[in-house]
Amino acid sequence: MSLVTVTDAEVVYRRGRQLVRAVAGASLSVERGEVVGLVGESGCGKSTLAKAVLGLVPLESGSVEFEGRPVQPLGRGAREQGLRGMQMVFQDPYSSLNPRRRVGDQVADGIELGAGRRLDAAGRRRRVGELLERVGLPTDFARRFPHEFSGGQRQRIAIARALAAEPRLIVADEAISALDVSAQASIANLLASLAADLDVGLLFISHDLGIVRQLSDRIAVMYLGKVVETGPADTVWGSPAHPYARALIGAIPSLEAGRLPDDLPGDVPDPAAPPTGCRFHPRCPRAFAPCPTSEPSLLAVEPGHAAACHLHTHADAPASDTVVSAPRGGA
Amino acid sequence: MRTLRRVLSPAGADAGRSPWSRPLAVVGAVVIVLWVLVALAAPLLAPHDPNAQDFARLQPPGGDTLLGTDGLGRDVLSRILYGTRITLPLAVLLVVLATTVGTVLGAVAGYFGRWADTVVMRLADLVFAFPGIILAMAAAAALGPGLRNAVLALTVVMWPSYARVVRSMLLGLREAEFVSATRLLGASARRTLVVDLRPNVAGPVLVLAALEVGNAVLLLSGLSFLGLGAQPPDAEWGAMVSEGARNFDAWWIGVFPGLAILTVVLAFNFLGDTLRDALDPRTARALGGTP
Amino acid sequence: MSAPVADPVAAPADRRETARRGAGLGGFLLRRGGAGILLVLGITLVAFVLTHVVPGDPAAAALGQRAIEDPATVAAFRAQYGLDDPLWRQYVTYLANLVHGDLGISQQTRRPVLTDLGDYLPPTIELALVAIVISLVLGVTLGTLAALYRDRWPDQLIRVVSLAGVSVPTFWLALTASLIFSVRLGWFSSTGQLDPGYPRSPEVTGLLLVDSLLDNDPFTFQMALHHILLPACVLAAYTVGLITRFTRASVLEVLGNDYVRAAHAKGLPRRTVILRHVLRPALVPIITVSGLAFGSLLSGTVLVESIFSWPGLGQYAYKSSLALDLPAVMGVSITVAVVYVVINLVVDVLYGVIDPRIRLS
Amino acid sequence: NPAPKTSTGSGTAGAAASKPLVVDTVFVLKSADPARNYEPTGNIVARALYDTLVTFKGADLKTPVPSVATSWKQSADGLTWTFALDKNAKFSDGSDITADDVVFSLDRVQRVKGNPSFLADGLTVTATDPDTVEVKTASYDPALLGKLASPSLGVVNSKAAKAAGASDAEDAATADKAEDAFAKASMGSGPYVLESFGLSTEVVLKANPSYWGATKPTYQRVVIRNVDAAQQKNNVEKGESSLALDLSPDQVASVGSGAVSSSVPSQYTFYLFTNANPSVNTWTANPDFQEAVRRGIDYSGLLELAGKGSRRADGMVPVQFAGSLPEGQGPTYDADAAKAALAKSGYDGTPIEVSFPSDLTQNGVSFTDMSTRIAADLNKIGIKTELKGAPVATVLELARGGKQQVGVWLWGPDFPDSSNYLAFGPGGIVGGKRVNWTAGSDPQLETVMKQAATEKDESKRAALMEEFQKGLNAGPVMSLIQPAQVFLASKDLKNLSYNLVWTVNVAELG
Amino acid sequence: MSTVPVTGAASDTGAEPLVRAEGLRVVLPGGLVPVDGVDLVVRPGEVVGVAGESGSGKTLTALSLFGLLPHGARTEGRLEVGGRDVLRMRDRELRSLRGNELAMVFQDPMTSLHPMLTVGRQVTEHLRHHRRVGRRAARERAAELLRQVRIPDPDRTLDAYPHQLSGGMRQRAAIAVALACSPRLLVADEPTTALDVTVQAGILRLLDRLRREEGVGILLITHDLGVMSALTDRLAVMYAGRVVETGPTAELLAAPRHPYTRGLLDSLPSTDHESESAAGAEGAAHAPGRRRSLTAIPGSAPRLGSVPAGCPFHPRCAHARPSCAQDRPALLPLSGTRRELACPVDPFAGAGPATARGTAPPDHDTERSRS
Ligand SMILES: Nc1ncnc2c1ncn2[C@@H]1O[C@H](COP(=O)(O)OP(=O)(O)OP(=O)(O)O)[C@@H](O)[C@H]1O
Ligand SMILES: Nc1ncnc2c1ncn2[C@@H]1O[C@H](COP(=O)(O)OP(=O)(O)OP(=O)(O)O)[C@@H](O)[C@H]1O
Ligand SMILES: [Mg+2]
Ligand SMILES: [Mg+2]
Ligand code: NI
Repeated sequence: MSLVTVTDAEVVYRRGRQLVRAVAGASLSVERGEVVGLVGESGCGKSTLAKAVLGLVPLESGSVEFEGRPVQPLGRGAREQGLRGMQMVFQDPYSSLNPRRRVGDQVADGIELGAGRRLDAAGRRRRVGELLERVGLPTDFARRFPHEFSGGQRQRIAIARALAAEPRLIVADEAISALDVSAQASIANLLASLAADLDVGLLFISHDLGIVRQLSDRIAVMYLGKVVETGPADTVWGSPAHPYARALIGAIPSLEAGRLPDDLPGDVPDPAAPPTGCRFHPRCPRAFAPCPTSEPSLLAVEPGHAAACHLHTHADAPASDTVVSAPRGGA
Repeated sequence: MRTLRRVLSPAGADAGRSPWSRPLAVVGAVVIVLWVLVALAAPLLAPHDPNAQDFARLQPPGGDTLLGTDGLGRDVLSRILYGTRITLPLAVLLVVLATTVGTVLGAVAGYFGRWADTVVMRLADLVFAFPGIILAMAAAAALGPGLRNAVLALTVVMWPSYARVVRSMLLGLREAEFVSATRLLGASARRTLVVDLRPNVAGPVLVLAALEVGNAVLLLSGLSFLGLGAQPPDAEWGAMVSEGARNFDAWWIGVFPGLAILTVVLAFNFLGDTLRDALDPRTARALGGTP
Repeated sequence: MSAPVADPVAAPADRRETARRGAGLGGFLLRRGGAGILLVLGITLVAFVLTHVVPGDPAAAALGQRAIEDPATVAAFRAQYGLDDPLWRQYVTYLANLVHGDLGISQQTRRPVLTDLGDYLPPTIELALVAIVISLVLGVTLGTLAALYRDRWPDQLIRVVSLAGVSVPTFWLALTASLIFSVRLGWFSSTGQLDPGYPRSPEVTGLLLVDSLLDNDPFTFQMALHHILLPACVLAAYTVGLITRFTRASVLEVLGNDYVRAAHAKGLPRRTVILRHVLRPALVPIITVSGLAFGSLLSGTVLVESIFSWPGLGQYAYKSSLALDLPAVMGVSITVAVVYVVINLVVDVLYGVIDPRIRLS
Repeated sequence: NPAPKTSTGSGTAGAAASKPLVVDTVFVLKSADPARNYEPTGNIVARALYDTLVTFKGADLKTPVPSVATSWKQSADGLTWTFALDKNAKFSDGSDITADDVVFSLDRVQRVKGNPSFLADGLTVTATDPDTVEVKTASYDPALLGKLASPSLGVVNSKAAKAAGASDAEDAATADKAEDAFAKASMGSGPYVLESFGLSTEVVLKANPSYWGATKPTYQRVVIRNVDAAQQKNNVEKGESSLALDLSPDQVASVGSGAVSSSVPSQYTFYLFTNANPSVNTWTANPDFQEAVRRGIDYSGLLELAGKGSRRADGMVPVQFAGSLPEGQGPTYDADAAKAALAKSGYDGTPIEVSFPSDLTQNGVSFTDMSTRIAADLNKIGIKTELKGAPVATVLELARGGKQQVGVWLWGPDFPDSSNYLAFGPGGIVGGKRVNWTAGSDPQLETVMKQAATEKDESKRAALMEEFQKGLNAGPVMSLIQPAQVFLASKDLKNLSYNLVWTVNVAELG
Repeated sequence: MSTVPVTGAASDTGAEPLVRAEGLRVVLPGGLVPVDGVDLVVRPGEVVGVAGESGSGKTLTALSLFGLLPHGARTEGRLEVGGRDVLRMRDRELRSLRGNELAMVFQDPMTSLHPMLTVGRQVTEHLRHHRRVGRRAARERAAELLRQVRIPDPDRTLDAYPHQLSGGMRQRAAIAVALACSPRLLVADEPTTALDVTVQAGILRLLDRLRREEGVGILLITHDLGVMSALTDRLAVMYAGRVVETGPTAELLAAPRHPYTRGLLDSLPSTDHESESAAGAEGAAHAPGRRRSLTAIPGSAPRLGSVPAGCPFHPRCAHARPSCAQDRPALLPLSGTRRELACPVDPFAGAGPATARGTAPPDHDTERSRS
């Protein structure tokens, strides 16, 4: 049994009279100790999917199960204890900590509420200290306020708070994208090592495929509310099965001097009015007959590697040797 | 003072300069302190009994009565000094009441949203759209006239502004990631509101309330001016201005108490405006700089 | 009484939200109309209950000392105003009449409340309009100057002036201004709208300044201006301060935006940048406060009108509420509510005019 | 360059001769319809627009003089009056005044149930011929002529009025629709006709070009305008207005050179009562306590407040009327006597509520000041007070319910006759209802009242009224002062006199 | 301050520099110095990059070229644009320079375009001001510009408001605004940071074409070294308001000499497909522990106002010596190269490329910049 399983989840926002299907039937799973990277362009529904996993937004259809129990949307009351094993690290280290409460108190919330441990003041202080050290901060930071810290330090504190709840799953939504390059590396490392050491599942969301690939065991690529490809990190990176994943990888500027990244024309369409058929077809360089009309489903290309693309299911797909070869071939 | 500074500083720490480095704030604070001292020491400072009708009527300023006497032969200066004991505490009381009611309702509206929000905000609209004078009048008539009832009436008039501020603050805070974070940790909505959000709202609301004392003085003295507030023989400033407005020849009866109101309100506004600058992240951000 | 001003900074976002939610102008107006009707209903209910729980008797105020002791006269009076019906029935009757545009008869003036309002509202609106124009012109100019000279002496000076504006008790200012400018210096008249016995221009809008211009009568216009200036300035003191402060904050905030920097980077003249790129977005919160300020001006007239013998709604409201003149009180309340709704509507429309993002398609 | 409107002969640039008479007053005005008007400002207007059967000249209220009626006589039983109408009398539209017009006018006043209706209550008016009117009263009414002089009973052009929707039928209270019409054009025979009527701004009158009376008014135009009391002085001093009616004696303590002030006692009596019902308050119902109050008020201090021209009201009846108590006969201030009386009453220091109408100022004397001073006086002799001011509508309701412990009020005469003041006796509309001085509680005084109401001989009646007031002065009703009516007029205004009923007759001014 | 030949002096093009900054300092009202001695040269057709972490002073450096520093801030040193001294210019002169010879593209197209004015207006207003062209001509030029930056349907876009465009289109529009008066120098402050990578690629291609086809000189500011290597000819790396290392991009990235530059490169995830493909080919999915970790620079960048004395990087530097804490290192040319370095220790002198980095590619950038 997976730690968390998302099956055909659908999340709909209301924007005036328009319905925005921000997540339009996405499936995903995360195992204990596994790092799953979720990538995709801005607005494709990554955050929404993350929120759906945690029950921060209600599902329109589909299901999310955590350790076998269905995730209830977070309502007025307190979250049931079993679900407190899911924690989140947010994008903005400035707004994810309460500016008016001491760092230690906020971490202590995690101990008391999240893990449900009733400790005396000294015990709590000790535990907070441990947690801060675990994320690489001195113990005496507990008495300070968030504004005294840099972005990276804040993110560590947020991680400490999440850890305090003794989670089995951590969802990190763009947890490093607001940070400096060098801080990014250290926070990413911290998250990945925690996942390994504590046997925690990590859903790592980022638009930076480079980092995701480096950290994750598996990658899921999202486009316009759907997961279009999932597979082992290096497989997806090395031989992307979906033209979108390919384009995404190709667009990353490399450190090889003078090489301009590949251009993918067009923008992500408005999720309120998605294209028919395959959602990617208007931008797809390899679109063919069935793409505008029929929506491909996520099917295994090889064991553990699945893609939602007609190219793999239709015999009459235009042949291309580049599908499984190096993505930069066309540059 | 320490707490005030703390309240003001954290979030936008690097933005605002300390309000105490601004001369206006200092002037305001000094004037307020002076008036508070006057209120405390009125019996010592006042040269005469404020209600004794001992003097010749309508004496112009000078002589034994520094600021002249009113239509009943009372010493205007003494009445102004004693007036602090009516105006200041009641203004504070009014602000406290309005803030409490407004904050609670605003918090409920902002945090719970939906029908609670609708109900509270419609009520606020109602008050905004309702002529305050009629409300005050009705309260004065229903509860019996008097400043205490005027305070109650004005509470009804004033709470919506706080409710709106608190609501809009909470609308933002509710979506803040740190709230989601504690909710995920298992905090109930009530705990979130009380433990997490209270300190965030309390600071700005306290400051806002502090600045509103000036406004409260204006409202209260306005009601008294209309005859719906202070009861004789109380030496209330607005009521004194109202008496002065009857006879332009005896200008001193109304002009001096009006100046007293002006200085008190101005002092609160001097202080408040500077505090607001230090507080309001929008202004603070604007202070960040451009050509 | 200057009604407390709500947090105008928070408001635009709310409005944007509401405006966006709307689907088209029709739906928007419909929703606004519905909300307005609800508001008016609420107002009538509150006014109704308030004026009834008050332990006075309107007959006592409306009838003379002798007539009040004459049972026949009192009975006729009570019958005429339906005061003997049960409360709920009085309310239902009132609402039924209201639907037909009948606001009842004032017990004080014995005229239809609608007629009274037709007489008293225009002078007040005129006063408030002149005041708001003064406030906007002065406030926006001073506020912009203050923002541009941030922390230098013009800013400090303007700050003191604007704070003085919001701190000065209107009723006292009315008294002092009248004492100085009218009694001592004789520069302004502080009695009524025109010189005694001077005929009003033919009524078109009810606003003397406008009507006299429509009548092509600059002399009357000049006279009306001479009479309105002092009370309008007194009334405007508070709003000038308010608008100055908001303009300053708003302009400062806009100045911090990248697009202003971008405009400077394009080499546009300073004036163009300020007028075109800065003031326009800065106007959004200013419009909100001005809307609210207009409301507070209307209630401020209660304090000012009697000193200047201005025949407006403020005096009418004051007198009718003292006299527990129920139909008049209800009429005033409804009028103020309608003005409130209209102002909000105007403010919303202005948002659309200024900000294409909010513009209704 | 624009020229001011000249058609109306007004504006800022009028020649001195055509300058209108501008009267500044705080409007107490509800209607242009005489049958519905009963307020001071309305009386000024109605006096100028509508002639009555009889009237008064100048300040005098004791001798009625002919107006529409040239002569009248009283029947032996005193119940029937016959008036012979002036044959020359004409309405402003040129038509003759007939007896039918008079009958219509008086019937209408009675039946529209307006504020002045009580003036015509119980009258049966008939036209015996086109120039004779007969008025029957239900009971003997010594005040009839005075009442008939009230501008509310002015003679209305019945044809024009009926055309405008007026009715004198029994159901006139609902059937009469002419009130608006009266605000558009006057339908009377007075020295002036209505030019414009603004309920809260100004009333403009212009001289009736075909006025039938002997003396034509001097001013071609009269503007009566609503001006805040504080501003009136300034307006007269600057020459913007000719006459101010609402100044306080304080304001005219010094006046500029262009203006003259005069003050005389007004028609109003300020009084105080202590509730005679022990269940409302045991102390105020206690005669010794009442005595303490009566002797404890420093009347000279109140007079000082009311200023020059005001007068101690020894009894309730104002000095202008026959039957007013001669000076010095009222109760006097004596702190020691008051303290003794208070001690005798056993007063225990419970605060006594002193109610007053807080929004009322009469002749520049505010009830707030007056009550504050009284409270201070009472405090001096040892009575604790609590001042309770409230708007008239509220506080009057309490008073009429007899719930005020101590009330400070004023009374203005409804018609120029002392019989008005019988209301203050036990069981009267004031004495009974407000003071809870119930009928039967002072039989001796009540006998005097009955006699005074029916006595036909004027001097005997006056004596009875004096006796009545002496009785009052021993009871719970205490007359305080008569404030001063102050006039501030421009120097060139002549023939100014104060009439209790209509304040000033603008047609008399020269 | 450096007295040796300024940055880029070694550039072999003889063209007159568009910008020349020497010892540029920005002093804020509080006395803080966010930009402390920056030397820069940009020539026509050349793309010069300024890299550095957040707060290192990149934006302020760019803004100082325009005289658009924050309220109360002061500029010191020498700063010439088109041979004229900007620091001594009057406001009028400066304004005639801005938008005309010198144009700027900001980081966030959401905020740098005026939300209440149409795109057309924003493209044409300074054109009409500087060039005194008529309304119609300006509009035609604007449409042409939009076409040039590859905006589909230029005519409709001219009448659109920024919020009606997507992020990529908005940035293209912003570039069109910058190009309206055919400036000779374009300053682009993180022009792609706010955009998705797929959109970024398009913008980078657009900038590249501009430089090649129009000969526009570009000062490109970004913290993304990948973007730098794609586009720039020369690169300056800033740390805490100072330039710590400069040189031709390819050379510099291939063999960084300053410990900070090297740390920066090491902390980046590898994007090099081939070097990883062997590992990837093993193909065993779900194998925890297979993850690679990144190498981070210890500590965090100093805050303005608490910049350490001496070499600002020394507290985080593994190679620091005691002298690093005292003496402020000058930016000195490295002999035999076209590079300059502000590190007296120079621990990587002669060392190979940074970890996980392939060998330095052949020096083909000059070839491209001449094409
Ligand atoms: N509260 C909301 N109401 C309406 N629409 C929303 C809401 N939140 C998100 N959306 C829309 O849903 C879509 C997906 O948003 P989401 O935030 O999940 O994207 P994302 O992949 O996280 O993007 P980013 O990389 O920018 O964070 C977007 O089109 C967004 O506009
Ligand atoms: N208006 C200002 N007032 C005070 N300090 C400022 C101002 N603008 C910038 N700074 C400070 O100057 C330093 C350099 O800022 P700058 O914006 O140039 O950095 P940057 O390298 O562009 O960073 P980023 O990558 O975040 O854009 C920072 O520490 C910043 O806090
Ligand atoms: Mg997101
Ligand atoms: Mg920057
Ligand atoms: Ni007010």
